[in-house]
Amino acid sequence: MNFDPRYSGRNFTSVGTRPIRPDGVDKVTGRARYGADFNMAGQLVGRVLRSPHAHATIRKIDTSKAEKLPGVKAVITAADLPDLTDGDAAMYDILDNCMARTKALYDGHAVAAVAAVDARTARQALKLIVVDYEVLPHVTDVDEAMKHHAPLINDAIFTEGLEEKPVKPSNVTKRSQFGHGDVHQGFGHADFVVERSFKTEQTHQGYIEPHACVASVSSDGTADLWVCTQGHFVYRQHCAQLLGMEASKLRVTSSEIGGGFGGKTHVWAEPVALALSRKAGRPVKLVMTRDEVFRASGPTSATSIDIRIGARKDGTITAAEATLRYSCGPYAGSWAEIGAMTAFACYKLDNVKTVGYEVLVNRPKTAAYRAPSAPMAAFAVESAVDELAKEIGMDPVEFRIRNAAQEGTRSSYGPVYGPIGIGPTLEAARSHPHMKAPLGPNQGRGMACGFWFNFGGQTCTDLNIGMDGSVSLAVGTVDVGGSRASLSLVAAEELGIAYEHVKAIVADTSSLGYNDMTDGSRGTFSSSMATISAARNAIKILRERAAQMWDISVDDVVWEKGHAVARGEKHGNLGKLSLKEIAAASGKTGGPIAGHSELVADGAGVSFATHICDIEVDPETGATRVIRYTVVQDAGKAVHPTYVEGQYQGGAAQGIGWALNEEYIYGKDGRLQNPGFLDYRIPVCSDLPMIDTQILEIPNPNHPYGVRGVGETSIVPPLAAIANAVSNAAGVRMTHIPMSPPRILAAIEAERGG
Amino acid sequence: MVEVTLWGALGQLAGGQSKVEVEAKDIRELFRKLAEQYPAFEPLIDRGIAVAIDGTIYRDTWSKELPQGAEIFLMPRLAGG
Amino acid sequence: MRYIRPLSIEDAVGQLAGSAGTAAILAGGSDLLVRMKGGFVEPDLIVDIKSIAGLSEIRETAEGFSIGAAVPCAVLGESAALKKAWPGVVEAAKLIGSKQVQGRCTITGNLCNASPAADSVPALVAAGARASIVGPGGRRTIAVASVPTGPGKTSLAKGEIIEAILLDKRAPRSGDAYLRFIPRTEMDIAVVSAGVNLTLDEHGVIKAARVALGAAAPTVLLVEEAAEALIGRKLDEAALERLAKVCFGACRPIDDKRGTIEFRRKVAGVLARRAATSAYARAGGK
Amino acid sequence: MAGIAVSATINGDSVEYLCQPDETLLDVLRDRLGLTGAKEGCGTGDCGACSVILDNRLVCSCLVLGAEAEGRRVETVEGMAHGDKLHPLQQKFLEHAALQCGICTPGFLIAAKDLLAKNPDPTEEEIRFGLAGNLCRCTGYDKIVRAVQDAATVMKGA
Repeated sequence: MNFDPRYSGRNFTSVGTRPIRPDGVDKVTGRARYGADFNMAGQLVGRVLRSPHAHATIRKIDTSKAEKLPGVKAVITAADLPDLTDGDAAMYDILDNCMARTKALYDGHAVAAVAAVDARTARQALKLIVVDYEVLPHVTDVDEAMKHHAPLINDAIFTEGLEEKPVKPSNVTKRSQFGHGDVHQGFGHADFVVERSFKTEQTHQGYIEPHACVASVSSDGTADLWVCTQGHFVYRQHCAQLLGMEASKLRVTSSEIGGGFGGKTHVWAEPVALALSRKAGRPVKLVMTRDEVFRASGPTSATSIDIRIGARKDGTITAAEATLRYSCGPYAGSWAEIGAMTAFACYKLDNVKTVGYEVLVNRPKTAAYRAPSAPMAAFAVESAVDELAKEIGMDPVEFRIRNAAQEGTRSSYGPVYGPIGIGPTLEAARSHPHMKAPLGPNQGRGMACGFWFNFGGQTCTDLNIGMDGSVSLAVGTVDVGGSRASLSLVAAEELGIAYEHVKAIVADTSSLGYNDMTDGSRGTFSSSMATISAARNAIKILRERAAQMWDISVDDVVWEKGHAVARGEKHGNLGKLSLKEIAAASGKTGGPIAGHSELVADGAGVSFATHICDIEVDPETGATRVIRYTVVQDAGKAVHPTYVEGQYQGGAAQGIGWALNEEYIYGKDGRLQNPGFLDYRIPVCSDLPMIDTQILEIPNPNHPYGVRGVGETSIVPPLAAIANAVSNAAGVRMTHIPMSPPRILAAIEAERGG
Repeated sequence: MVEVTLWGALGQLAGGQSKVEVEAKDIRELFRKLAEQYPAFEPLIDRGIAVAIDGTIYRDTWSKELPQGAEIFLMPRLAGG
Repeated sequence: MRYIRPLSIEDAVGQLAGSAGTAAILAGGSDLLVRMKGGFVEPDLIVDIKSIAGLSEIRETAEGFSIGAAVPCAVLGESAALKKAWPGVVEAAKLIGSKQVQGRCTITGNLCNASPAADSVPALVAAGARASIVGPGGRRTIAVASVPTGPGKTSLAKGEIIEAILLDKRAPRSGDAYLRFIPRTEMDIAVVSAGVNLTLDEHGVIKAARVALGAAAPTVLLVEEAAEALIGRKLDEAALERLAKVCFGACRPIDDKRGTIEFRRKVAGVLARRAATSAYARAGGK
Repeated sequence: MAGIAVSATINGDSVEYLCQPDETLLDVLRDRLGLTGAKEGCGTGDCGACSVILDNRLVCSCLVLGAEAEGRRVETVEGMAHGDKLHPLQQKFLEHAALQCGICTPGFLIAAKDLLAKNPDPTEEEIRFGLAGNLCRCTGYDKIVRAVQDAATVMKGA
């Protein structure tokens, strides 16, 4: 049956309500099992030896002493993970990142691993492994890495995307360009031009749960992997490929996940745990320490961005240009490309040009972090937009409204927009009471907009109706923040039954077809589409069974509010059959009733948000305090509004941390100096005010209920909104994120001293 | 025949053109024809290309039809968080 | 590795003095366990002093207060008498770590950890606190300021244990205060800090003053010149300006992941001024 | 290395276990007693996910040695509900959706329980500072603070 994903417009019964989530009780009683909460009989403890050098050739690894230590059951190096990637460059990078092959490319890069009977023995074994390094010059700063004399991280990299093929290798892996019109001409029409350079430091997703897995490989080549991940099907594919297994022989079960935000979309420890288990012949549990999470998982890019925007006196932007340099870690990526696409996406521009450079540095391999690459670009652009408004003498909200993209606008990344929500979020922000709240001394207000694409993707869902009429829903998209509640609401809505009768679970990779991972704000968007489709397939069967029970044609049976209803004059006396009644009879009418769906959810619909915040700055110390914060964002349709609010608030809080205090600090030796929550300072409860939210609902035309993804966009505006507020409070333009107190105080002093 | 707009990097591989004409009824055929006409595209198609049809971005629906006169825009396939 | 829980201070001292390898004293454990977790220390002997009689008590005596080495900082905040007499010491102790850490950490441990950024130490030094030490050679009492000798180093000899921190009985018209700068509102290590202890005469003129800075030098810094800037005056704007300037000049901080030299110097002055204002008000100055 | 024999009361039950001298109370709870409600987010006392109450004091169980629990009372999240009746804090966390991923939730519940035991009528600021030792990366704390406020109201009325 062909599924029609178009928005139909309907009145909702379940969708839009706020019931308690199905996994809630387990999570408040300590019963829910996360990555490290699972154990297998006879399991060993795995631990990883990591490079203390930012850049070094590995001459030799001697594991003999470690192997002889009593209690050590396996020691592995890159030799135990042979290259089976068959020319797939991206997979080779993943393999090399899991276990360094010829060079250690960053402080924390895995070089060997052990499995032993207990943690103490494993720790001792690591100390007995002798690695002979030849230390090489390193580079950790994105701008330094682009200089021609910079240490070369990979001499096989020649910059892609240049007019002429380069003859010398470079740390710049790719140049990309977007835009339209003629910026040179556009700047010619401008009365005011703002030109500035910005920098943002590297940040980490900062999920509270470290990476953890338990791997068990049997001698017959089958394996089980229990792991915290945003995508167990993707992990299965990657692990199977790297270990030379058939995917179907590796069953991956996703644990409850203690936060991901993009950071649990890559494999790091999992192939290592499987390789250890394969060698030891026993299950291996591998849990990263917090130090390892910071040093050796996947933070976001550090960036350096130049912006130039010109406008006429009347407030019309005539041209906009950006050059964006994003660090990728030591492996090729496309992070600047995304920044270049999103930078000016909020605006209607006749002349726009963005250029991105992907830059290799001796830092961990960059991974996605909530709307990856967009917050940094938005920080630079929205700061410059604010400054331009000021120069023209226009209110910053009015200036943005005047230049906001709308339906029919050619986006800065290429295509023409359909119906979009940037205008409405700006209008809502303009009339929000926050805008009129009084400001005290040393307080400033700032606002900014943000854009994110949102994804859909491959999705597979099973809906089974029990004999008692209750419904089990098995989905393959990992629930990172309440999607089992929203999907249960959707199933209840479509079937016309109560939410309480639906129980949603995340199924393992052997129980369901492939699902993309929970990224790109796709969890609820795509799985709700698949759930609707599965429910409709089940309804078709329910109607057939009702038709059998009544002995009439299925064409005369319709589904209304959880009941089969007979239509037509002849059947006027048949009344209704409830889902429960049909389910009870199912054994005699053809067996179990189920609905299945496999689809590609596409047309996720782009997402916009506008944030407003008030910041107080202590002019004597540069300390900041967030006084008020408001998020306005389009959700298409909020399936479970409380969890939508939660996404808005959580993204804002992460953005606040990024804007004010979070950063990777590298020493001159290329080693990370703050790999812990003490000095990598994520916001604590007393740092934040209540975060006000306003959900707009502009239906997505490509989803039956109008749903859009909501998870990521909320982290895009905060960096800029806070920078604008600090600028208004302290009278200085901040161009370096995070705006830590020393940076703010230095800027204030520079302004005072001239 | 549909007109397809290429993004920067793709345009360079097509000899500096920003738009190309292709005879294709859906995304699958579009990618096949593009790979035939421009063999240099193949690794990029393998890596992932998204297609925006009248502003809606399709990353995976290769069966999606390409309506006559629609604006068809090729974009890099992105990662999310 | 051995873990022991002696019941007397003599036994503890004997065990420490007689231990062959590395030995560590465990009171609150909020520094020791972190260092063990990070693999920085692997003691052969852990001596848990919490079961030693008297070490978990705050005693008020004719001379003042004796705060046992195993008293968690949370308990300091619950002692009304101590809070009234030495509010600056208590507020400094209450700033160490989170509520969770407060239930465990001790000011003695904070002192012996010998971090230049320790929160309670500048307040204790400003208060003129002393440490009562028991060792193989008997008891001795030294100024708190002479316990830390450099980052991570103390003047304690092998086998010596600080039994208690001693604070004097409060003179009338006295007040102390401690302030630190951290980027967040909680959970951080001080970037720089200031403790100020004042005693006034009946006219509100400062007759005794001690000013100590934290995270401004390898060990806590008692700034004599700052005290001189205050003594003999009321706390007017000129005195405050002079105080800030002296503190700015007295700092010998470093650039590190938590702050720059320039930032620490400036903020040291700001904090000293603010702490002095608060101490002055607590002493009844107007 | 010989194990240390420890007797403690955990969630009201007498428990005996053997542990190594460098083993933390968190390790003991999770790996020896199967009480995995307390989580290890950092192992250094910076995140509060392993919070437990030890003789009426809120502590990070990662900063307590297993051996130190001898003769003491330990309360973990597993002991908060009475039978099938949730503690008001647990109920309010559910109603307010004060959890997204839920990894920090056990620590927050224990810390909030300790907070309300000592201060039954806290202001928003007191709640925020009282819970500052517990990191949450998902919620922005808004709904957590509201849940604690609501639970305080309910508990006062009870």
